[in-house]
Amino acid sequence: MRRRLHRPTTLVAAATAGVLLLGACGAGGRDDDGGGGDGGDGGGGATAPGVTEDSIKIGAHFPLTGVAAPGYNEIPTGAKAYFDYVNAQGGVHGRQIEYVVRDDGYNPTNTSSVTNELVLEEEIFAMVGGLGTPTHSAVVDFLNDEGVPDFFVSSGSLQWGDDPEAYPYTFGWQPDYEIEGKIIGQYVAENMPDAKVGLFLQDDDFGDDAEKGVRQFLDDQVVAAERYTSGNTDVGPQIAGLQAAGADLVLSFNTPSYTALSQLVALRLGYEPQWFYTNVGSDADLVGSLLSRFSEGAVEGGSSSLDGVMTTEYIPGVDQPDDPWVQLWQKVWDEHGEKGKLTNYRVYGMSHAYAFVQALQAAGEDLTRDGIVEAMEEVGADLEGPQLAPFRYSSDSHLGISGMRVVEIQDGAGEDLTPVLITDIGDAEIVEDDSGQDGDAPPENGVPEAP
Amino acid sequence: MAALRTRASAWWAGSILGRHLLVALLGLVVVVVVLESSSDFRNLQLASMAYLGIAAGGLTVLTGLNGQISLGHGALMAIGAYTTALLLDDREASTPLPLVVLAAVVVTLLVGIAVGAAAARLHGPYLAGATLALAVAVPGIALYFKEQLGGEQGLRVVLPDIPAWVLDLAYFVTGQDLTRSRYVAYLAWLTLVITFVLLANLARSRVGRRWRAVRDDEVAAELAGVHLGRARVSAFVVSAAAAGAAGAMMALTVRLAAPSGFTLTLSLTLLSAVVLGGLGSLAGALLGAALLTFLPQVVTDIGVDAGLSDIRAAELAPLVYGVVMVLVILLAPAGIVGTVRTALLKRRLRRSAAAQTRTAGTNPTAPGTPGTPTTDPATTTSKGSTT
Amino acid sequence: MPAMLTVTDLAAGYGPVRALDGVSFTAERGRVTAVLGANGAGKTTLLRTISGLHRAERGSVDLDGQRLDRVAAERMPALGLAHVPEGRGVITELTVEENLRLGALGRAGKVDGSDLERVYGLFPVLADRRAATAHVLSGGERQMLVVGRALMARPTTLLLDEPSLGLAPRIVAQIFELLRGLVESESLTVLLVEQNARSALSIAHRGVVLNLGRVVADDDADALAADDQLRHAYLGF
Amino acid sequence: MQQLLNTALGGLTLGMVYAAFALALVLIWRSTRVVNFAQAPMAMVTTFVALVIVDAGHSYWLAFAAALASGLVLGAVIERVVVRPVEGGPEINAVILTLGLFIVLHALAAVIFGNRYRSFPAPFGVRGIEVGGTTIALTGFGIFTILAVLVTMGLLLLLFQRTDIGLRMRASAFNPEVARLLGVRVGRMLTLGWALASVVGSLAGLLIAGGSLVHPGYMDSVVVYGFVAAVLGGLDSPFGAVVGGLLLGLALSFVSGYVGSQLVALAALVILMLVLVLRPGGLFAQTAARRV
Repeated sequence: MRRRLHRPTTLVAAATAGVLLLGACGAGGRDDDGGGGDGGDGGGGATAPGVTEDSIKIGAHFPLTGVAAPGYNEIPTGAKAYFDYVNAQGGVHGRQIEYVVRDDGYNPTNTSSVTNELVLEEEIFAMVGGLGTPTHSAVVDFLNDEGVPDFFVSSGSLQWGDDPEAYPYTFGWQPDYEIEGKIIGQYVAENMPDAKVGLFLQDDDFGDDAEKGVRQFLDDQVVAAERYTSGNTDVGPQIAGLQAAGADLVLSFNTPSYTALSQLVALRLGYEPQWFYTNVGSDADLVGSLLSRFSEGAVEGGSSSLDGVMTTEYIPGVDQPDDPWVQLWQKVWDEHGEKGKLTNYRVYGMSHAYAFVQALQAAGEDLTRDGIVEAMEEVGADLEGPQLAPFRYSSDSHLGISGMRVVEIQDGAGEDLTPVLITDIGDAEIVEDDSGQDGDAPPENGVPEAP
Repeated sequence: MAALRTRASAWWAGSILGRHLLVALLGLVVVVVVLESSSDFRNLQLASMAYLGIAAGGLTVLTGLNGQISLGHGALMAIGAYTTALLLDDREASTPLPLVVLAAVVVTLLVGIAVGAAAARLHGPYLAGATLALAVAVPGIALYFKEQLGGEQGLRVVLPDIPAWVLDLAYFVTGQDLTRSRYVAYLAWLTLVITFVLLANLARSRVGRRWRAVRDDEVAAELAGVHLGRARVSAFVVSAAAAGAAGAMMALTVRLAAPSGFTLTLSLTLLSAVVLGGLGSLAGALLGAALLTFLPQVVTDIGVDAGLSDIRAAELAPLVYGVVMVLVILLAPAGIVGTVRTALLKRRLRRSAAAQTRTAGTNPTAPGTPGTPTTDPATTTSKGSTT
Repeated sequence: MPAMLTVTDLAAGYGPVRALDGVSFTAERGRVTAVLGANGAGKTTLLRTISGLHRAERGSVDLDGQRLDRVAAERMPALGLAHVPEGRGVITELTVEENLRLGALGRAGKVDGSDLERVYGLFPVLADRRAATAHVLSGGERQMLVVGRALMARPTTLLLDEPSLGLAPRIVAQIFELLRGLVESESLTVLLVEQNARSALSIAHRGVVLNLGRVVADDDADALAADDQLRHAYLGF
Repeated sequence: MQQLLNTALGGLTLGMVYAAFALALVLIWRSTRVVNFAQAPMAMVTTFVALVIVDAGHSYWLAFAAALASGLVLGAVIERVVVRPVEGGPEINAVILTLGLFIVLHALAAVIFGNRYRSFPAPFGVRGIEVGGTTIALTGFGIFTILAVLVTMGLLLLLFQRTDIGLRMRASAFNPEVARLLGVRVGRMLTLGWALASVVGSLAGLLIAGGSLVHPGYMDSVVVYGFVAAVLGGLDSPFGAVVGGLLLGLALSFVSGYVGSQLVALAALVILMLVLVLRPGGLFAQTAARRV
């Protein structure tokens, strides 16, 4: 390595100038837009950024590459298929939806930069379905400062809706981890009061919020709580810890791949507790296909490999092909999807795309950023859709779906153990849902009306 | 202390410092012109380029001038970023921004002393292995001390309000209101210019000569009275301090310090920026940073324009980036700046050779061929010989 | 005596530096030819160029009727040419016996135990330490090892680079004595590069003196040793 | 007690894989003085080759053999085409080159094989073995893993110590110029070294994948810990690589089980620094360590 620093500053200056000019040229191509994407003031009927007579541009950040990409990268393909489906039906109020997805590799630094690009350069009207807690944390302030509607964050963290004053433009979508923890906790406390409960938690807000919810009901019954770090695929030591503590019921708050991994490790350890996976981790179809490979009958083939496992359910998935919603998704996927089959990740993407289309309908023809937020606060709780329980949207809460039911997986599909239960964060009681969301069906053409 | 001495000696050789300051001033003017004429998005992109550039600048000093490889500079940036985040946890945080940055630098510098002292005895791949472990270990600390460091979600960074005088000054100079994005970009570039002036002066000073001496030939350096350990540690510390400043700027730009922002990828990215641009050259570091900032987006856009789906286009970016890395190493191993310099030098030599009559026995490439490793017949004989 | 190795107008260099500039000479079969000269005269480059480690820019090398100057270094042992590089030629990480075995791998034909026994017979010190890692050997033992290893290939021609370098005079004498014996018993052709001209000429039949890449003298060893002017100018004794 | 045993057994199995991977790195380092960061994605690619064959309905063992064979070819091709020009050059160029390869192979695998989790079959049971009524965390496949790595090491030892080709390879690695003078075709030996190392790497990949999930990034943590293990043992010592791998596998398993899985990487750093501060050339640095 015989290099030397040779007259550095002169060259630095030259390079700096060159690079900066490059940047300047890039920027110079744009029209003077008078202050960027400040659509937040929503001045009297003026067209919002990203909205024209016949189009609406929206964006999202997802991990499309890297370690977090497997699985999650399917969500935007589902959403895109549904938006294409809606566009084929004429769009919303005559506007075609243009859906721009950017890769952040699950790295908050990248999320920040692609969100800047989406908001400032692409001038999207709204962010729809941005995925991940740490990633979205990096941009939630920016989106709210800029007044960009930040809908349906793909993460169950509480911060996407428990404080609408701090983040007036941000809305959650899926049931937050805390209420899932509460519903699971109460179910176990009532039905399995003697169980020695072990917790298997992902070491982030997912595990933390869920643990908080579970412990409201089960604090005495918990004998061990083990945490795994996402990305470290060796969960042997954690499962061995649960086994050593004598847990006979394991509540697992983890992603699907870790469901498969924990099942494999349990086999290795000869550990056979009752498993209770969170909704996130219980994609029976996916886990089953993952587990189906293991030979010598050590694991039963197909999606039945999770039989007997308990979980929760808040939207119908591909294990219920007769559900009218799933039939709609299948049709959408067949007509507009990429190659590959319909998966629960794609169903998830379509479900929140459906909710967004409905939000657009509710916001009316004069689409503004503040307008759609107001509309969501007013009528958001009445949104139709595949979700089994209604959204909690109001001016006091931007949290998403309010509840779920507990099911046991049999033959790869869930069998109901409870009716749909709803609740809210904190001390809110858990009650049966009477909204009738469960059991509804999509409209004939598959495109929602304003609620 | 070393820095003080350097500063003093640089003053003596006033012309060097003067020249560096002049160039820095020019650079600042360019920065103002460019930042004022570009959009908020470009401003933030340029801010990213600046913090990558600062860290790469520090790394190029370590690797290019002192010959130490670090695969762990991302971890050092994390320390700077977390320090910043801890000091700027709400809008009422009263610590002035320069102090925050200084604190980030000092904390990183202290860590740099510890790491550098341990690393000083290690060579080549052993150093690479130790720093690699550092790069993956540090994010784990943030996960473990969840209460203090925010765990996986990380710590929010609240950018303090822009001081009124800054707003006034900006308006006075440019006639435009200063947006927050542009403010951040100014901070980052100002830090970059200051860092680069300091690094450039250090490189030209006695300390810099010692670093190079150690890199070129340890035994000779030791015989010449250079304390090997001290030279190594000081190079590491200086480079860590730059990484700390870069981390602080990154925290301000991204407004978050989270473990997933400081994966191994970041460290490796920095190293590749340094090598792509041209090892040992600050200009190369800046160029590498520019490449890293702009290349992925450009490639993704091209992919989308060519009709690829979002996923495919996103997968294209790392592919192109990796291919560029491989090609630069194979075709232009001196990096972009090094290759350009050699080409320019060759042309100049050819021209002067044409002007002069050829004299036999002269050595056309001998005096100060920067950027290219000189092949010395004595050292090419065997790479695995024993001593 | 017929010529074994013929070098004609050989030129080579490192970039702009010219190390060999039109060197021509012959080494006769079964004789020791010493190549002498000061440091930097081009002696080592000459050997490296003959054995294909370094590329010739011009000229030719001929071994027993066969052109060598376009042949890769790794094919030389098969052609009967063994190059013993200076001092560092021992692979210190391998054992003594492994070093020796390695010597036999490059040549054509089957290797058998007799080669090893022959070398051990010539160098009994090596036999005692056959299982030891070579880095424990002394300088003299290392020199014996590289010579022994070269012999494993049953060469017709041996290129020896500075075998006396860094060795005590007693050891040098011992090694040269061995060489002389080998030349006589095996009718080896030896090209011996040496800075230590006095010792070299004591066993050489002929001497070639290089200076700055050119041949300045080429004569019988005795004649060279007797030429005071030459000795003072180039040979330093 | 059972937890202790199971954690240890888990660590042992994992340690064996780290050992194999570290061994692959050491083989390449010894022959070409290159730290091959692309080892993990190379192994990943060959694992996907095996997966394609299994998906096509062929037997596990055919896929296994095909993966090793493709590892051989991949290693040879990469050395010959891409790495050869940087051999003997500045160390950092080789580092960047293999990092570049790392990224390229990753991206290619995502494009060709898809970026999603897939299960990879195991030829033996993935259920723990029962001993006296309690199940211990050692599966049929775990035993296979340990045996496969041990057998590989034995074969490599035989190859290097007992065969002419092994002697040639060692000579080329230690002193390429002298080896050439002795008639060794050094270039071929280096290519062969990479090819063999790549086979060992592929084996590590197959063993980690067996009875578990694969995706393009599934080997990434192995490259870190494999490299740390190799450095721990001393990059020039195959024996050290094996010891380093086992040590690291065990230590990390215990840290993960009893302290916290977040600190696994930190533990690796601490262990590495402790060892390197005492012995800067690794545990099994040769006394005559060459200065590079």
